[in-house]
Amino acid sequence: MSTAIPVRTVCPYCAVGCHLDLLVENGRVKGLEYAVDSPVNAGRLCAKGHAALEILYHPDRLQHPIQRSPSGWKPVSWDHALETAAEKIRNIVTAYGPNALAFLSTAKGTNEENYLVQKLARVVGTHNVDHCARLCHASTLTGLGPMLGLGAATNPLSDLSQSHCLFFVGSNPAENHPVAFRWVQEAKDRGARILVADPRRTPTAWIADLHLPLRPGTDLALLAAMLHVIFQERLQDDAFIARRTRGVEALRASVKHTDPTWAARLTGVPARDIVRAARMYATAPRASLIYCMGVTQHVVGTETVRACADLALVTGHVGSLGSGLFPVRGQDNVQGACDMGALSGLLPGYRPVTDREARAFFESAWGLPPGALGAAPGLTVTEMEQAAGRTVRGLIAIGENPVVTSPESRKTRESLQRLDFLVVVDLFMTETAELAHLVLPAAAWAEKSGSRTNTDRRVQWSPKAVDPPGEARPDWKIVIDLAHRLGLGQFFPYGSPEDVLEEIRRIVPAYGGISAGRLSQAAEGIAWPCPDETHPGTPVLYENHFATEDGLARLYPIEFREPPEMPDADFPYCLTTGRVSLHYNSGAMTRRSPSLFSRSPHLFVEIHPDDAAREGLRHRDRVRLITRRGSIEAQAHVTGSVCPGVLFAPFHFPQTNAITQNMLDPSAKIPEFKTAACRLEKMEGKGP
Amino acid sequence: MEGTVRERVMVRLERCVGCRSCEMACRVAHSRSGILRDAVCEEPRPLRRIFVEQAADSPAPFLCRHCEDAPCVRCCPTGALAFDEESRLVVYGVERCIGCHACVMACPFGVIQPGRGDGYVVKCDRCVGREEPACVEACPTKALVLESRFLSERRRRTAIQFVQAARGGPRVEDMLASGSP
Amino acid sequence: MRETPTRQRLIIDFEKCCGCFACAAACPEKRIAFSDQGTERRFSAPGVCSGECETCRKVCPVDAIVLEPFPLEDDECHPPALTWTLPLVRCRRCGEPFTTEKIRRMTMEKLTMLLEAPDAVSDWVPVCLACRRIEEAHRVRTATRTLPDPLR
Amino acid sequence: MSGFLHVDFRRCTACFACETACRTAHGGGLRIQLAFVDGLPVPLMCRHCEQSPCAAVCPEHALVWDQDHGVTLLADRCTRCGLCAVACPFGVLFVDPFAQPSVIKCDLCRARRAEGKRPACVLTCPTEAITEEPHHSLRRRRLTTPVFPIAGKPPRPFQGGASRASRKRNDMV
Repeated sequence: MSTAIPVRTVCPYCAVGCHLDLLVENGRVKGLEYAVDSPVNAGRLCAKGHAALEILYHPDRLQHPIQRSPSGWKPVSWDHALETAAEKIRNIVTAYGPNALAFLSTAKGTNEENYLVQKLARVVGTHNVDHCARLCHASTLTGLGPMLGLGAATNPLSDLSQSHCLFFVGSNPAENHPVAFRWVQEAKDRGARILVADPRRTPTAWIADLHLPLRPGTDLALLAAMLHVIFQERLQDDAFIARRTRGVEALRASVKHTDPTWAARLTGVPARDIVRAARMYATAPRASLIYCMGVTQHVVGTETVRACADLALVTGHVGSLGSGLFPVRGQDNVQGACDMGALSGLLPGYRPVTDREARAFFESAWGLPPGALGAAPGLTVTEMEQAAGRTVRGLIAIGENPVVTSPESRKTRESLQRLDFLVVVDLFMTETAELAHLVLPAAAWAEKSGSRTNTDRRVQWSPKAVDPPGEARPDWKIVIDLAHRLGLGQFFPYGSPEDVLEEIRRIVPAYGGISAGRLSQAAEGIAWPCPDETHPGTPVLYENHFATEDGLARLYPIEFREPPEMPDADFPYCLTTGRVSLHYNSGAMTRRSPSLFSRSPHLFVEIHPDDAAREGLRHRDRVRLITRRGSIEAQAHVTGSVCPGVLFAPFHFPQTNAITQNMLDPSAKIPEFKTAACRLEKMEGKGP
Repeated sequence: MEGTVRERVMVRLERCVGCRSCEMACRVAHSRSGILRDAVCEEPRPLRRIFVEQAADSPAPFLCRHCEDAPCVRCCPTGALAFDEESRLVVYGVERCIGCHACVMACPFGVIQPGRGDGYVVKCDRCVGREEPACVEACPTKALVLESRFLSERRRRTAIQFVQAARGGPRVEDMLASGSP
Repeated sequence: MRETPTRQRLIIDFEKCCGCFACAAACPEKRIAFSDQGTERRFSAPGVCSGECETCRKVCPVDAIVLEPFPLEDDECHPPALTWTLPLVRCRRCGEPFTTEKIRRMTMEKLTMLLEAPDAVSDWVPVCLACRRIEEAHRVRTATRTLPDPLR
Repeated sequence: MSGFLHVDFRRCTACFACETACRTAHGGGLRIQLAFVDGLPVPLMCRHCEQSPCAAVCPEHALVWDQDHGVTLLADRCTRCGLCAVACPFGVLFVDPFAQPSVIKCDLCRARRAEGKRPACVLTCPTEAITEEPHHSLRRRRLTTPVFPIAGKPPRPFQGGASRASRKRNDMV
């Protein structure tokens, strides 16, 4: 065997945190080896995990900083790039004040990088720092926070195999978290019942004992009806409710009239199935409720998340082995980015910006003068884009691609072009980078070390395997250098990610015992909260009390609201968007990985055979989708796996989000990605 | 194959105690020597066609049900497995078999297994040479019985329950709902 | 290859040749070529070839190639290059040409001899590779009743 | 090792891990492919038939079957004539006369197994749809088949009720 040494890294794609060993030989990654002894994935990898190497040495990787000039992109040195960035930022702050700046951190970065970005923003004087969790699980934070105390998964993913009933609401782990699906399959092998509520027959629904194909945007009605059945047939866990929750009467009153027949009319799911689903979930000795984008990406996202939590609490299926509530996070470190406070309204450790002691604590911890931190929350991702060019003059986007991921991308593109100064730090020349004034090359996941947190709160250390290509630098180094150039060097005395983690441990109580040394020993990482060095971590949350002030979970009443844009005469179909197993979020990495792109090269739209027949469409025909916000072209996929009247398109391609809605959830500010009234138009000629 | 219909083996789950005598008898019946003393040291070891599994807290024997519209028959690319109308059994023709194991993967009960030298796959052939299959003979608690006896037995017991109910015993619906066989 | 003292003349029995790739693949100097155009496979081979090499004759599964020594001096009458074509057969399901008629017949005969079951063999040989995979997947799914019916 | 890979396609979630793992392990070539029927996947690879049609039509007898390695290609005898590809009932054997290797088909990851590793697709399949050991997979299928047809009585999760001894004996098939 050659002298290649295996370096165990964490896969850069989804939030399961699979391990893969990179074979490194004299500074280059020669190949990939399976981490057979890893307790997380036991050597398993999905298609994206295998393709992770293809972006490391991709020819399009940005190798050196480039600056926009009249004659096109001009390569510049790092000093020149950082100097212009610092100077432009200083001008903006002096001219318009610190709140004219906005920072976009990345869920693909490590905990340390997210901590540094939000610290730089707050040290400069603004809370305008956000990241793409705003577009995925923001409603989990605003929904679960006040109810259970923390907006995170309550059990480790491996716990799913201990449940007798698994209820998936708007979640498709078979496709988006393939390796974690082994626990679900193991549960089914042991006789567990699988319930799936999803408008599509997704791979998760293939093995479901009961699939509830509900109309997009009506999850709230389904959950309300299930709660109605549970209360009516006295299937709730009265002991658990009395001992551990409060506010059950308001909930009981709110679901008094939401019987299954009412829900059947709204959701299109037969009432009999709703009753069976409620009984299956409630009577199972141990049951888990798993929800994802299908629940959170709505205008009623926060209420739907609360309905899920109500259902889990009322039936006592929280806080014990095999019984848990799982908001499945999408990206590899979106949980960590939220923990680190890269959110406009939250400081590290989920301490709200409006809380005076929290601000005082951070001002003293960071050595800022008292009153330096503003009291009002900053702008969220969607608000930043709307304010760009008006109140926001400068935007620093690290590893983010809002032109593809934000709704109404045409408006996003226009507003970003109005900015005085836009810096993008990324691996490739993404659609957003093309609009930037300055593009800095970043290091990929295997070219920087740092800690990342999975969807089940396990913090894992991913060491640096090789050096970045050309002059690319890790994000944490870029942020520290920029801070020094801005004269804020004394707030950023760090030499390596390990130093940053030491500060994080002091500031965020939940990460107290998570040191770099302990992490590299822990085979499957340490699950926060881990208050001190000796604490083994808490895989299962809320075993005896909740993280609220009085330790009790708070039940919220449910009131159903229709999705904002219902299908009507001239837009008869409901378009919903989502993920596919071969691509990843904005597609910046997966559309450049040959093994993935070759298998799924086109933007497609799934159409029910009856709808296709009515529109005169055949499989692979070119078709145009038109909504009130624009139109896109796609390839028609005629399949029986969507409900009649529902269309599905993945959002990994730049065009999709040109036609999605920009209505926001009032408290979570998360856009309504999942429903949009849409019309189909046949185009001549066969699809490619 | 004489043309008479050969009855299938049926299982009375409530009687099975998991002693696996049927497995032993099946191996011996399909061993080259046909007697236990020699079968034990034959190489390759004779394979069983019946599998007793511990399913949901009680043992249950699994054997080929000779389905009339069998997945194994439908998925065989060369037609080596066929449903024989006269004997109403699924019969395996090794000369047409290419050993692609499609049937092993398709059988929903997992009772067709790869053979070791005695044919490419091995499946219950309802003891071709015998009137009463080896497993039925060997079962101490009569959990494995032939089709006719099983059905007549079941009809008789249900009739008794109806008569008891008529005389004011437990109502039939309660018994059926409670799932007692 | 230097011009060796003896040369050989290729004589190919166009009736016997089944249109496989053996000779084209084996020829060290790649002088035998083939290409599929429309529903025909067009072969081309040199009329005369170098001295001792007998690769193509040895590899041909149906022994359709005969090599005769060819006097060196007689260089006025160069035997012409050989070109011949074989009809391709179309896949029963998708109509794409995928192999020659002779290869299909040869395969059918050999497999029927192997399995003594002409009807069994006849349902996969006339189908192209991609369609065989689709038909196998369909057969397996219909056999186990796991074909999906569209959501109502 | 039983000389073939048992595929339980009902467990397959179409995540393409096997295709990409196989490509990584062999450096190219589609030795395992997902065929789709109305959107549902069926993983297809060489079945290593014992009385294999491909071996029967091979003029040079370059394809041989044996218990541990299934149908293997003897590269030195192969003349790359392509007759085996036409004979394969499942269309999972490809011959490209001018490429190297020219016969592309599943070899049960012979190189990996020589180093004591498991085949790439078996190791990386998240739901263990592909296994080397058919008896394990068949036993699991028996355990997950609804045994009790009595209405409304779901099989309670298998708690391993049998004593360790009887289960041990049961494994020694």
